[in-house]
Parts: sequence; structure tokens; C-alpha cells
Amino acid sequence: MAVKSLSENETAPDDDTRRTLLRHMLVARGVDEEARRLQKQGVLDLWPSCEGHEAAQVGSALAAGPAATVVPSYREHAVALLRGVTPEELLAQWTGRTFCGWDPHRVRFFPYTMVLAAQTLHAVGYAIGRRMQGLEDFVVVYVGDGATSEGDMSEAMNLAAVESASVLFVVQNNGWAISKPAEEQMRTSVAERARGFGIASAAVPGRDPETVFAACSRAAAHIRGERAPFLVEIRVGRINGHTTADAQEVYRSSDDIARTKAADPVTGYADRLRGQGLVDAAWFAAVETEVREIRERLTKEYA
Amino acid sequence: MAVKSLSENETAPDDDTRRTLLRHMLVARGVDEEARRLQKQGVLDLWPSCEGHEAAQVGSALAAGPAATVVPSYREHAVALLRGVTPEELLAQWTGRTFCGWDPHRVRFFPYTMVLAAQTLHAVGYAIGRRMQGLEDFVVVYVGDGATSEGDMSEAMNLAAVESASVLFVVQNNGWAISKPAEEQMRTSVAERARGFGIASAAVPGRDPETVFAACSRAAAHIRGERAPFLVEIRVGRINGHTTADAQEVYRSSDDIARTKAADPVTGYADRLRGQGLVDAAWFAAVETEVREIRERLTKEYA
Amino acid sequence: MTGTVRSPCLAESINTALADLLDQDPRLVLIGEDIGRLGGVFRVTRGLRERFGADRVRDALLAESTIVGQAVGMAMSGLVPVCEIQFDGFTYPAVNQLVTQAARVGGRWNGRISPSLVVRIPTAGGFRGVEHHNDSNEALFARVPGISVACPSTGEDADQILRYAVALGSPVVVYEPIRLYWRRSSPPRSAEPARSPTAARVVRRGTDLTVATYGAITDEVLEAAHDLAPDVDVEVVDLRWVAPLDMDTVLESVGRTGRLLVVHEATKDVGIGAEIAASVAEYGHDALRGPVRRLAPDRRAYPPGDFEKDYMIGVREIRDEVLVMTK
Amino acid sequence: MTGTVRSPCLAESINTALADLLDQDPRLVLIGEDIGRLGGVFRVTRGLRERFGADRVRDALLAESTIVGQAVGMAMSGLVPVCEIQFDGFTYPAVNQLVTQAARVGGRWNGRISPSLVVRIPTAGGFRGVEHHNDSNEALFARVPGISVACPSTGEDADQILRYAVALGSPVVVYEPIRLYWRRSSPPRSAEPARSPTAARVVRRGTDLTVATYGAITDEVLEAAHDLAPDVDVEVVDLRWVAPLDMDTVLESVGRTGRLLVVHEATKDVGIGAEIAASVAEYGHDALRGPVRRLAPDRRAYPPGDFEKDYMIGVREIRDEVLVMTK
Ligand SMILES: Cc1ncc(C[n+]2csc(CCOP(=O)(O)OP(=O)(O)O)c2C)c(N)n1
Ligand SMILES: Cc1ncc(C[n+]2csc(CCOP(=O)(O)OP(=O)(O)O)c2C)c(N)n1
Ligand SMILES: [Mg+2]
Ligand SMILES: [Mg+2]
Repeated sequence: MAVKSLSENETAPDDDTRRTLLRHMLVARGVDEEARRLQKQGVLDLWPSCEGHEAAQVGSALAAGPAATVVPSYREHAVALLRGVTPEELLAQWTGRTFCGWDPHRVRFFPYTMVLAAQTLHAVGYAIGRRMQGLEDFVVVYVGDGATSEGDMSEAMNLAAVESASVLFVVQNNGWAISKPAEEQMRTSVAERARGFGIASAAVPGRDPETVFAACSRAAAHIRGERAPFLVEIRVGRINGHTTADAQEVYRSSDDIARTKAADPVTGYADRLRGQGLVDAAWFAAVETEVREIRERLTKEYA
Repeated sequence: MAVKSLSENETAPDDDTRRTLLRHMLVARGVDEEARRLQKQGVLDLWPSCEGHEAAQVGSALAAGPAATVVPSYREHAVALLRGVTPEELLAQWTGRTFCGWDPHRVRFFPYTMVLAAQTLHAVGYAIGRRMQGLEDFVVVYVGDGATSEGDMSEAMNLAAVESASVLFVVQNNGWAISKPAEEQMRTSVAERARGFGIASAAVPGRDPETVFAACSRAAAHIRGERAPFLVEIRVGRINGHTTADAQEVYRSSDDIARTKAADPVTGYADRLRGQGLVDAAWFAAVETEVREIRERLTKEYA
Repeated sequence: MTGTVRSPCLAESINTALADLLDQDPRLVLIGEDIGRLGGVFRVTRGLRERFGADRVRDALLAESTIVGQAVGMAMSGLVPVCEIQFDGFTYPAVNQLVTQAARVGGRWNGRISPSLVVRIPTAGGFRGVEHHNDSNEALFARVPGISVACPSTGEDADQILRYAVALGSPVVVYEPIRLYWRRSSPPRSAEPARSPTAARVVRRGTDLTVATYGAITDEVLEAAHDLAPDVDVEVVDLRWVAPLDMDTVLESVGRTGRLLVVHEATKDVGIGAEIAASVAEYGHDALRGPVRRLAPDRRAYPPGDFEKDYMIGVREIRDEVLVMTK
Repeated sequence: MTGTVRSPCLAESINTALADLLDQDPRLVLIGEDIGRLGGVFRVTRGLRERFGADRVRDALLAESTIVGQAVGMAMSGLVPVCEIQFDGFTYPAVNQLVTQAARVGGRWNGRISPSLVVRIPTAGGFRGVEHHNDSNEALFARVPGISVACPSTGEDADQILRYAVALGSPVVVYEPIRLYWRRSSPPRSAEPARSPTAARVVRRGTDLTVATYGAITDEVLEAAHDLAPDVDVEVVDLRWVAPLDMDTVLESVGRTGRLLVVHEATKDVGIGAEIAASVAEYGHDALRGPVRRLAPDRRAYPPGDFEKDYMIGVREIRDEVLVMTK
């Protein structure tokens, strides 16, 4: 159950990857902003924002690689976009058109699951099923801190451990399940809990996509090498309310909200790469153009 | 979460307690044998034998003490008898007369629960409820190795940990859930799993009632002192089939069955106390008389 | 079309009732996801944590089996837990604890305890909710021995039902229509009180046809009835409880009108309407001037928001059905 | 009283069908508690693990949500899982995965996948089982859109149903009556085949009254029918599926006999009988010579063994009810 020790070099992203990380984060942010705007206009019925989760999502998804099958919860918009779900497809279900706007097979990104933690058992079952068919798929399943309290999550961890399933559990611990703080949801951490079931795990901060990328790369190497599960718990900040229907000011201190905003992973990483000279004004302008076009397309499609 | 270190002396049973342990084990064995006999005659519909579990049950129940509220699974016959459930009351449900033959309040031993692990949440809820009413009950809940795979068990551990409930989880790991070996039910142990949730725990062999008594006494002290849960996993042998309806020879090697019989905790402990001169022939004769009377009463009541 | 009356809305009545009950009975405790700090995702419990403390208004762990399972234990310990499930569609993880445990505790203890335990469930659609947020699952528990199921359609009824439920001594599931929580005006109803806490209520007197219904759609039924008057004079029975069902009130009404239409928002098959229609077909056969009919969505999943209008039974469908039956 | 015929029993037919299916389709996999080494607590799957390996005949973890939840994932991966729940009363922990997941996967994927997934559930009482071991919960899933529910009463039907179910492309729950597993003789039935895999079967032709029934109690209905002949000539329809219900066959039968009695072992309220009675009361109204009646246990828990005779519907109750309806 020991983690294969890979040196930093083996898992640290190269410069191209770093730019890719930032670009995906910026695009996700742009889509999220547009979605929230459209929701305010009544075009979307609801939107669970992923602002604050971008580093965790982009870092983990890029580390997992394009061959992995992703079983999301309902907030993994940055993962969805990175996997090739178009922004239009992503928003479709929140406008009330469909339960799933994309082709899950084409992008190997499954439909969102609204019933918390139910997808964790699907992910493990899928991994077992693929292995039985001689196709050792690598499966990534996303779950929130609150959802880990559901029996299904524990059952999925036990099943994955017993079957030694090739599943990467990514827990995005944003400190809240709607209004319930994560400290009141558990006494330890999900990473510790996983070890109790016999699943190797790591807990990492989720502000820096490179840290996440490195941790998830190591996890992926472990899963591929040992053909055994791994759980990465990523601490992130939830910048907005649980969804657009949630007024987080009711239960969350303005200090806490301000601190979370100040620790924005997107601006933080943008500043860092800019400071390191990895990206310049022209690069940002290109991404901005891309985002503007996306936003225009979304408005055209839905507004 | 560290276990208060109590010296052996503080928790080792004195000679009276040791005789009490043995007497309860012998009585339970007698009732179990009679129940199996009556089942063969068609008087009982079914009987889940506790042969092999006696040391674990009597040791844990005696350590928990008479004030504790016991929430059993369905195989805790030795606990039931120790708590004052009469043999007639104990058998009543297995003859099809009732769902529960005893008054749960009088003996503070709750009805058996057939739906696996459901009782674990009741136990924690009961402990929380009593505390809220200013009555810090000490609650002991029994569960089998197989049942720990149910989501409810994990949920109950998390709830107990988060609420710091005064609950002693006693897992009787008899190596089997009907035909499924415990090694295939989990990758670690339930004791390790408990720690993952933030519950202090211990794993002990269950052949010697004194070991169990000592471990559970320490656990009880921890619970009373810290007002926090504890889990004791006791490894026991299941001498008979899962129930009288189960032909364990189908899935279990005769070697394994023979080994388990040879390690019978009741004869083992009887021999030991006899060897140590703690009990003599007269003492055994008295217990035998008691058991014979019980068996006669049971036959009279049901056959 | 029809006049409406303004009254305290459902959420307010429930909030007040819960506050009263917490005040009067120290054994009462509320458990649910986000019911404390947030006051519930529908704000039904708002202010209660501040007033009664986090111990009695408990922000539950995110696990429905835990919510009901611990409530069973609490009830055994002498408390009266009132649980909230966040949306009807998330009831399922709690079904095992409700059906195999809560419903059977009294019997398993041979009547030595009779724990009261209430589960409040926001229900039904009509607000473009996302998947699983629009369910109507009252029939799920209505068939389970040992569980009572209430479906209030007004704040006044919800109040009476809650007060009755916390003292019943066996589990009660209360389905609260989401779209009524904050609705302030609804079609006028006859002032006749229910004959008992579990009785149905004749909310409109009429002579030509009886509509038996419950929950949010009672408003649409009343609106249709008003629209049809005076050409067709519809009597409307709001069942208020679907287990036990007050068949006496329904049969008496059918005895007067000779026709019965059952309307509900849950899918038709093996639903409450089936039970009512079957009972009336058997016991009210001689009074019937024509076959009992049911108006309810077909057996299919509640669709995405854009399609919910097609799915739901509206005032027009009710009117049309009544006209077909009385023509 | 009545002649009986000997035939392969239910357990044997299912065992053979499963073996065949495992043989023919490499995608098929069985998952359930104790189904492998032990061959199931009813020995229905015996020999299959030896023949097809522990990988395809999987002794599941002791967790019903895990069984169905992983099956959903396996089905998505291209396999065809056939799950077993050990007893009907232990279905509840799996209800969430079945109702909110398995039933909705096809719709959620916009039809891009149509996973076949079968859940076999031993059901019903009559063998002095302990608490929870005697349930009849078919109505639970019959009302759920997206789930089909079969209730075979013979080995031949179980065989046909299983073969159909593994290829359906949406979840099927199959209720297998425990007391028929090893029963070797049963009342004779008419040889008429069902018109389609999901059709009901007229297992006895008659002219005076139709009994619609399903599952184990079909034998008691047939016995009652034989007893009553030739004074009363009862037609017996074995529904075989309760979702979808083959109402055509029932209505045609009622068209011939003019009378309908529904008999089932599950409690009466909001059950399959309610749906049939309601449908026939509506669509067969003109053909009816008297009210449709239901014969089923009252809404109470299945009692301890000593009291099950009072609880269950027996041949005598069926005879009496038919006599009342035809006198
Ligand atoms: C079974 C179930 N219960 C309740 C809900 C309602 N609900 C939706 S999201 C949520 C909080 C989830 O918190 P967490 O898992 O931490 O994820 P986050 O939203 O913070 O990303 C709740 C209670 C649900 N969707 N499913
Ligand atoms: C929810 C549920 N699923 C399945 C069963 C059937 N069943 C009864 S006992 C048992 C095995 C239990 O094993 P374990 O928990 O190890 O306890 P033991 O019988 O070995 O004492 C099973 C599968 C049940 N009673 N409840
Ligand atoms: Mg969260
Ligand atoms: Mg065991």
C-alpha cells in the first residue's frame, strides 16, 4: 500500500503543461462567469459554480490523462471542458434541456450524478467490469467532502480496496457541504479514512495546480503500477455559494468568503506564470479572445 | 484518541469474575445445544448458534457492566442470557411466537435486528439521545464482520466519531459471513477502519474471555473517561454453520471446521480454570444441574 | 378566472408549528441537512437554531440513512425526532431505516415502546428543478404497514398534521409541496374543518362530480372547479393523508355526486389514485354513474425543466377530464 | 381435491437458465451474497461458480447498495450483471441505486447506452421465516418508471423471463417465490403459451369469473378454481409481469367472464391489485357484472411464523371470495 516514490522531476509539469494548466483554468473560469451571468438573467435554472476548484480539477484531470474514464459528481466543469465537453454542451442541462448535454462516450466523461456518492460505486463497478473484459481502464471518480458521509462512498472504498480496482478517488474538499463545515462532517480526513479501508491516499492543498498535478500523477502511477486504488483529497476554496440558489452569506462569515476569494487559484496561478515569464500579455490576450468567443457562443445559444 | 493506558491489573478479572465468566459461557453453551436439538426436532424454525463466540460475548458483556444498554445483532445469545433474558424468552422468537421474547427495557438488551448493521445507527442515535437528556448511557452495539460492509456501519462510525458518542462497537469477527470469508470482505481490519474514522480501537483474539474482558474494560474506561466511542474487534471461531439452515461443509474445509472445534473457547477455559484449581468437580456439577434444569424447562415450554 | 385568497404560506406555518412544538416539548429535536445555520434550503426552519440551539436543531451529517437511523435510536431513548430530507428524490438512502426499522420498532418491541418519529420531505415539481428535485414519492411509503403518510396542501393543514404526527407513537412521513412553500395566494376553499386530524377535507362542495386529490395540485383542481362552475358543479376532496386514506369521506362524496375523478401529481401506475379508484369501484359501485377515472402523469421519469409543462397535470387537463366525464 | 403435475422446480429451471446464459454470453456475470461457494442460500446458483469461475459468479460483499451500484457500473462497461438479493426484506439498502440510478441511466445518457441489469429477489412467505424473510415487495418497484418487474410462478416462465430480461436494455427485477423453489408438484395448467415474453398467461380457461394473480399464490388460486368446478367455472390469469402489466389479457378475460377478482400475497393497499382493479373499473366498466374485488392481506407486517396462516391468503379464502362474487 506504500506509494511508489517518484521524484519531483518525474511528476512536476513541464512548461508547456504549466501553460496548459493555466489556460484550462482560465477557460473554465470564463465559462463559469458566463454561466452565473446567464443564471442571473434566468436563462439557466441553476448553476453550481466551480470557482475556486479550478486548480484541483485541471491538475487532476491533466494528470489522469486523456485515456482515463472520468465519473464526475456535478461540479467538475473544468474537468468537463478539459475533456472536450463543449461549453454549450456543459450548460445544456442547467437550462432544462436535457439531463446530460454531451456524449459521455466521446469524451469519456460520464453524466453528472445528482444523488450524492452514488457514482462512486458506479466508478468501481466500471473499473472491475473493464478489467474483466481485458481492458484495464483507469477510472477517476470525483466526490465532495460532504458526500463522503454517504454509505455508498464507504462501500465504494471497501469494494475498490477488496477488488484492488484501478480507481482514482478525487475528493474535492471545499470545506463545505452547502452550509455544513467539513470539520463537522468528519473527525479525521477522507485521506485517513481511505487508509482505514486499505486504500493508499494523499491529502494536498488545491490552490496550486502543479501540486495537484504532481500528487495525481504519483497517484496515477501507483494505480497503473499496482493495479490498486488511490485516493487524493484536495483542499480547495468554494468562492461562491453552493449553487446560484444558495446565499452563503447566511451561514458563512464575510471574512471567510473574502479570504477564499483572495486565495483564488486562477488569479494566483496566472500571476505566478506571468511573474516567471512563462506567459505574456499576448498569451493572455489570446486566451481572453478564446473566452470571449465562448461567452458569445453561449449567449447566442441560450440567451 | 489514544487509549488510556490501564495496567493489566486494573482490567484483569479477579477470581470471582473468572468463575462468573466460565459459568456464563457454560450456560450459554447449554442453551445453544438445547436450541440446536430443538431445531432438529422442528420445534425451532431456525437457530443462529453462538458456539465459539462465548468468550467474546461473555467477556465483553461483563466488562461493559449491568448499566450499559446493549444493542445486539442476532447472535448474542450469551450476552442476552448474561443480561437476564431467560432461556425461554431467548428462544421464543425462533419458535415463531414473537419478534422478541423479552422486555428490552427490563434487561437493557434491545431486540435482535435482522437487517444487518441497521442497529449500529440506532445505537449511536440512542447514545446521543440519552446524552441530550442528561443521561450519559453507555451503549454497546454488536455487529458481525460481514455486516461491517454495509453502508450503515460506516455511517454509524462516522456519526459516533463526529458526535463523540459513548458507544462501544463490538465486532465479532468469526471469519465468515455465511460463506464469505472475512479476508474477502475487507482488505484491512474493522479496527483499522475505525481509526480511519477517528474512533480508537483494538483487535483482540476471542478465545480467552479474560483477554476480551480486559480489552473491553479498557475500552469502557476510555469511553467513560473521554466520552468518545471505541471499537473492539474480537476474532472468534464459528463452530457451527451460519444458522441451522446452513450446511457449512459445502464451502468450508473439514480441516478448518475441525480446527475451530478444537479451539473451542468453552472447553478451553473450563480446562484452564479447572487446571488452576479455581473450579472443581462440585462446581461443574452445580453448573451442569443448572443447565439441565434450563434444558428441561425449554423442552417443557416448547417441545 | 378565479378569485384567490391570501394566507400565511406553507413554509411559514410549518416554521411556526415547529417553533411551537420545540417550545412546548423538550423532547422534540429537529435533524436535517442544512436546517440549522442555513435554515434549510427552503428556509422552512429558519431562525430555529438561533432560538433553540444547535443541539435541538441539528445540522445533520450528509447521509440520509444516518438521519433516520439515528432518529430511530433517539426515539427509543425518549426523544421525538422530526427529520427533514432535503428533496424527495434523496429519500431513497433512508428507505431501509424507515421501512425495515422505524416502521417496525413498535411491533418488534411488542408495543412496549411506541416512538414518534416524523420525516418531513419537500416534494413535487413545477419549478424547473434539476434531476431528482421534482419527485412525488408518497406512494412509496403509503403501501408500507406501520408508516403514516400525510400530504398537506395548506399551512393550516400542515400545522394540524405536524402536531398530530409528533404524538402519534409511530412514524409519519409528511410530504410538503415545494411550490406551495412560499405561495401566498391560492383559490378559496370552503371553511369546513376536517372531522379529525387524519380525515380528508371537503374543500369545495359540489353536486356533479367528486375530485379526490391532495398536495400542491389541489390548487389546480380548485381552479378548474371554479372555472367549470356553474355549468358543472365539482366537489373537491383534499385527502390530506394518503395513508391511512379517509375512504369514508370519499365514498360519502361519491354517494352524493355519483362520479369520481382522482387527480395527483405522482405517476399514475400503482399510485394513490389506483387505491382510491379500486376502493370506490368495490365499495361505491352502486353509487357510480360512470367509471372512476384517474388523471396523473404516465409512468415516466420527471423530465428536464423544458418539458415539465407537458408532464404535469394542469388546470386545463383537469377541466377537460371533468367535461368528458360529465358530458 | 385436485390433481397435481410434476415438473422441474423453479430453482432448477433458474439454475439451468443462468448456466445457459453464462455459457452463451461472455458478458453475463452473476453477483450476490453467497451465490458462489455456497450456491446461494436457496442453492439456486449451485455449481455455477465451479463451472464458470469466481470471476463470473461473484460472491459479493455483504452490502446490497454495493451489489447494485457496482452492477450499474459494470453494465456501463458493457457487461450484463444479474444480481441476487438474498431475501426480499433486504432489498431496501439497494433501493437508491436501483431507483435513482439503474432506472435512470438510459435516460440520463439520452439513450446512448441501454444497459441490461437484472436483479433476482427471492420473495414471499409460507415457510415460517423469521422477521424480514417473508416480504412481498413487488409493488415497490412496479411504480418506478424505468424498472420492469416480473413475478414468475413456474420454472418455464422464469426461464423465459430471465432470457428476455438479460437482453431488455433496462433494469428488470425478478421476484422468485421462495416456497416454489423446490416444490415439485403443482396444480395442472392450461398449455396455452403466453403471447409474448411480457404477456400474461391464461393458465385456466373459465366462463364465470376471472382471477388475476401472480407469483406463488397462483397455485392456490388454481387449486381453488379446481375445487369450485364445475359449479363455478373460474378463469385464471397469471400476470407473470406486474410492470408493465398486460392489461389487454386481463380486460379480454373480463370481457368474457364479466367478473374480476385480484389475488396477491403482498398487502392490499396501493398494491398491484389496486392498479388492476382501477384499470378494469375504468376500461372494463361496461363488461363488469359486479364490482372488482381484491383479496390480499391487510396493511400489516408479515407476522411471526405462528401467525402466518392467519395472515396469508389460502385456498379457502379464495374459494369463499369467488362464491360471494358469483352467488
Ligand atoms: C443523496 C443526496 N442527499 C442530499 C443531496 C442535496 N445536496 C446536493 S449537494 C449537497 C452538498 C454536497 O456537499 P459536498 O459533497 O461537499 O460537495 P460540494 O457541493 O461542496 O462540491 C447536498 C446536501 C443530494 N444531492 N443527494
Ligand atoms: C441487509 C441484510 N442483507 C443480508 C442479510 C442476510 N444475512 C443474514 S446474516 C448474513 C451474514 C452475516 O455475517 P456477519 O455479519 O459476519 O455475522 P455472523 O452471521 O457471522 O455472526 C447475511 C448475509 C441480512 N440479514 N441483512
Ligand atoms: Mg464540499
Ligand atoms: Mg461473521
